[in-house]
Amino acid sequence: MVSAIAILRMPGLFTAAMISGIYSLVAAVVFLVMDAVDVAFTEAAVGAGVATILMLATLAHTGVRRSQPVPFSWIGLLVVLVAGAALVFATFDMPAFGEPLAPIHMHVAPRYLLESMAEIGVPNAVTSVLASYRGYDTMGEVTVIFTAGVGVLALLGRGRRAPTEDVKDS
Amino acid sequence: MVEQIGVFNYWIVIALMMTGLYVVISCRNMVKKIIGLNLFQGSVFILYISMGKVEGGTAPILASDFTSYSNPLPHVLILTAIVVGVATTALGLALIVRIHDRYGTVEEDAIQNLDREV
Amino acid sequence: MEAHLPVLVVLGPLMAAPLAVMFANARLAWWLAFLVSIACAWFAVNLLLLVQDGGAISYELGQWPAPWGIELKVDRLNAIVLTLVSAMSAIVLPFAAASVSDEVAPDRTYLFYTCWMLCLCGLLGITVTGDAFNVFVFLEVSSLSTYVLVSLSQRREALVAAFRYLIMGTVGATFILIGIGLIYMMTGTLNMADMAERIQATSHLRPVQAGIAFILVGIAVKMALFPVHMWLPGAYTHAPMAVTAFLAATATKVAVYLLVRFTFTIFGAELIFGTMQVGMPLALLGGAAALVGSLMALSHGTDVKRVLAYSSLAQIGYMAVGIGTGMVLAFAGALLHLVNHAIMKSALFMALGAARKQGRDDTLDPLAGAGRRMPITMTCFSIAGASLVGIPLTAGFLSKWYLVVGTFERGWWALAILTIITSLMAALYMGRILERIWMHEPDAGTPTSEGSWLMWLPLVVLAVANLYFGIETEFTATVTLEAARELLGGWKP
Amino acid sequence: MGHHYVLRVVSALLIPVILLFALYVQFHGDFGPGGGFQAGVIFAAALVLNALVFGLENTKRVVSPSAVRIGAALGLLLYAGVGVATMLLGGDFLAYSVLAATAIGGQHLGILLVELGVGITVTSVMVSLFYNFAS
Repeated sequence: MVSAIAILRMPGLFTAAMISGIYSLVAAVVFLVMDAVDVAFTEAAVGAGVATILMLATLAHTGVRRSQPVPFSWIGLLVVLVAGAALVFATFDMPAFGEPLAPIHMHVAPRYLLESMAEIGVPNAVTSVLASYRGYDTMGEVTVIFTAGVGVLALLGRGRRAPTEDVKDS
Repeated sequence: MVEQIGVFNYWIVIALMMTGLYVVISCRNMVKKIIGLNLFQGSVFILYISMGKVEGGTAPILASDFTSYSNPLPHVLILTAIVVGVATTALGLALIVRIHDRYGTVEEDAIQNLDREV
Repeated sequence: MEAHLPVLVVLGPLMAAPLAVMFANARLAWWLAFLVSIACAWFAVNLLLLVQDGGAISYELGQWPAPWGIELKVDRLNAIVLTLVSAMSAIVLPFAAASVSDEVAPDRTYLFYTCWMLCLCGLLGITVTGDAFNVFVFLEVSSLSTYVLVSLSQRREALVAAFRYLIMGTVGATFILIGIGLIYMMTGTLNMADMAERIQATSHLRPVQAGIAFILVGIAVKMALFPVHMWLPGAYTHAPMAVTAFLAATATKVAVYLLVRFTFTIFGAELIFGTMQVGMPLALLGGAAALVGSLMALSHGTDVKRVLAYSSLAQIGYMAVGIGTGMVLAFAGALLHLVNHAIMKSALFMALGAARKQGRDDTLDPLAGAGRRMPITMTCFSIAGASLVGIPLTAGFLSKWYLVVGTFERGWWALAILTIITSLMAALYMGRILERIWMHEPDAGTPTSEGSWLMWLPLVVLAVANLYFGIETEFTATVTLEAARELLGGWKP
Repeated sequence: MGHHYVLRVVSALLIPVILLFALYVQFHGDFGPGGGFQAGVIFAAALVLNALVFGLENTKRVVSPSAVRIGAALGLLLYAGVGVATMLLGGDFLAYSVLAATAIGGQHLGILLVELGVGITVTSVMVSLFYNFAS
């Protein structure tokens, strides 16, 4: 996986887009290994599929194929180092990966696993949490998708190519 | 095998995350910025899913022959976040297409020069 | 009906937006947006009255009890913000009706109002929720629609500004997501109240501390606090005028609200100011923001929209100073400034927009001598400008007074003096603009007449509000002081 | 690509299967992985394939851009509408249990409707994205 990232520094945008798609696919496999079947399914369809297609469409539109190589930036490095250090610092008190007694599994979640059959009657706990316990979040999420649809329609909808004079700075 | 992983797998996730963030901050090409953003967000998703994993558990689809499941809540959160991420990507790319229409380039430096000329 | 008020506030704009898209009619979309804003303002005022008498209201979505389901929670603080956001939307919309025709393509106008409603929905959703992850979801609703709103002005610079905003905004939101994830990892809960309880036992753990840091940084990006403010000047300058007026009054204010909510309700003053010592850096950044914002505003003397945008930066800085002190008085000043800055900055942007619309040529300065041609608009501009400087008898005076006195009390006299100095700088840049409006002879670019009533009526409302809250200080002072005391919960530096 | 005979035949065979699979994913989400989002994306993929092979204009004639726009709005309205219905029936917002005689039945019905709303919006938005990016 780390190798996928190294290639991201390539100048070819087409390659970069494809690799980002591959990265999503790999991520989907990782999700699958970690038992997140729904997430894996979605990541494969959305991350690897939709996002990559949109990127290719953008590249086709703009006709841009190459980019300047990533310039070295002190600010970028500094931000990344500080943020990365904070996260590594955080890992030292983290419960080990897969630890069944981690606090995350002790609170809130047990009810979804133990009671949801009786309360909702749907075997897929992800579905019951998604659509019922946290249905409001999902409504927000549909709103986000809707917003993106409206936004893209507003930006790229019919009439876009109509000559619009570049308004001068006022 | 999983015990030996400990927190090591979080470190990989952090490295990925920071690579993405670095691309977002320092890259001057807009398409690549979006790719970097995807990478950054994608690794945050892995972080979430990692914490939901239970050693020896199975996917949280309840059935009588299993007793241990991975935590479904992070899965739900990340389903939402993936969709939010792709919505952002779509909007960002649409903006790039429009910017290319009006400026003829997607490099930030070139755009700054064009703006200065006006 | 009354029991459902918390969810109705969000639901109104959320359902009106798809209706507007279905009918694809600009006029209908405007009416939907306007009526829904009025309705939300009405709901919010009712909520404010309810929480004034009866304490906080909690609403369980899907009837699932709190840590399992998502909870909406209204207390005094967010009832104020709800009222502010929805009222500002209702006030700015008439102005939008008169001004967007010049700035937004006609076949996009219904989408413009749809995004407006979605933005309103997102902002109200962030404010009303009691669930940390839900904040992220509605944050993205409001952010995505804001990027679209900014980009819809037909200037090409707006597209670039929107793109930069999108990149920074998404990084900020992802930081918040990481932070919430880390805290969730150690507490096992996403509900704010539950998290607040459990965080006390786990606050010594590193993931929690790192999570707090990530959330604070993410929110700082969203509220455009120096040094992560870079998206704001461009977005404000190039967005359609009505959008700038709306965003200046709401978007950054909701981010400040989030900062207050996370800092005091979830993390607790003790943890943030005592253990983690965040107060001082926050206040210092605020001071730096005030200084840089004011200096930049001074250096952009001719481009009034940019001057006002940079001045927003400085005002956000004041709020950060007030929150950073952790003193009741300064904190109340910050809360008060949140409301005051919304009403003054929005009025300034709208007055400028009215002048630009009436002006004959985009390249000429529409303000020179405008005082004689557009007396109503320019009087309102002057009142709001005075309020921005902090002249007594305007709303801006009280909040700055509290801020300065509170910061002195904390012993950070350098910051207090800096606040005064930057206010003098504000007097300088506003004075320069006012001098041009009132003292100059009208020239070729000056508007010939007042704009339509749709443009000046909202202005008059806001100008009167600026004066009213400056003279009748009793009510606002008590409410904010109470809210500040409640949030600080007896913590003293 | 319009003259690739093999492609056309294979696609003509595949598209109904994909659509069927999308429906399966949509309604099987209760038992296995799947649900409105995934189904929406797959459904949209079938339409996109149709557009790639048989031409964008042909697809637009079947599924017009304004239908897509209205679909996106309808899905969201359906979701929120379920919530309004539960409020009218005396529950809290999105409390599906009041929708039917038993709580479980209500939850089933509510989840079904809500996922349908998600599916409609996601399909419509995805197709709309494709239309807008492709033209």
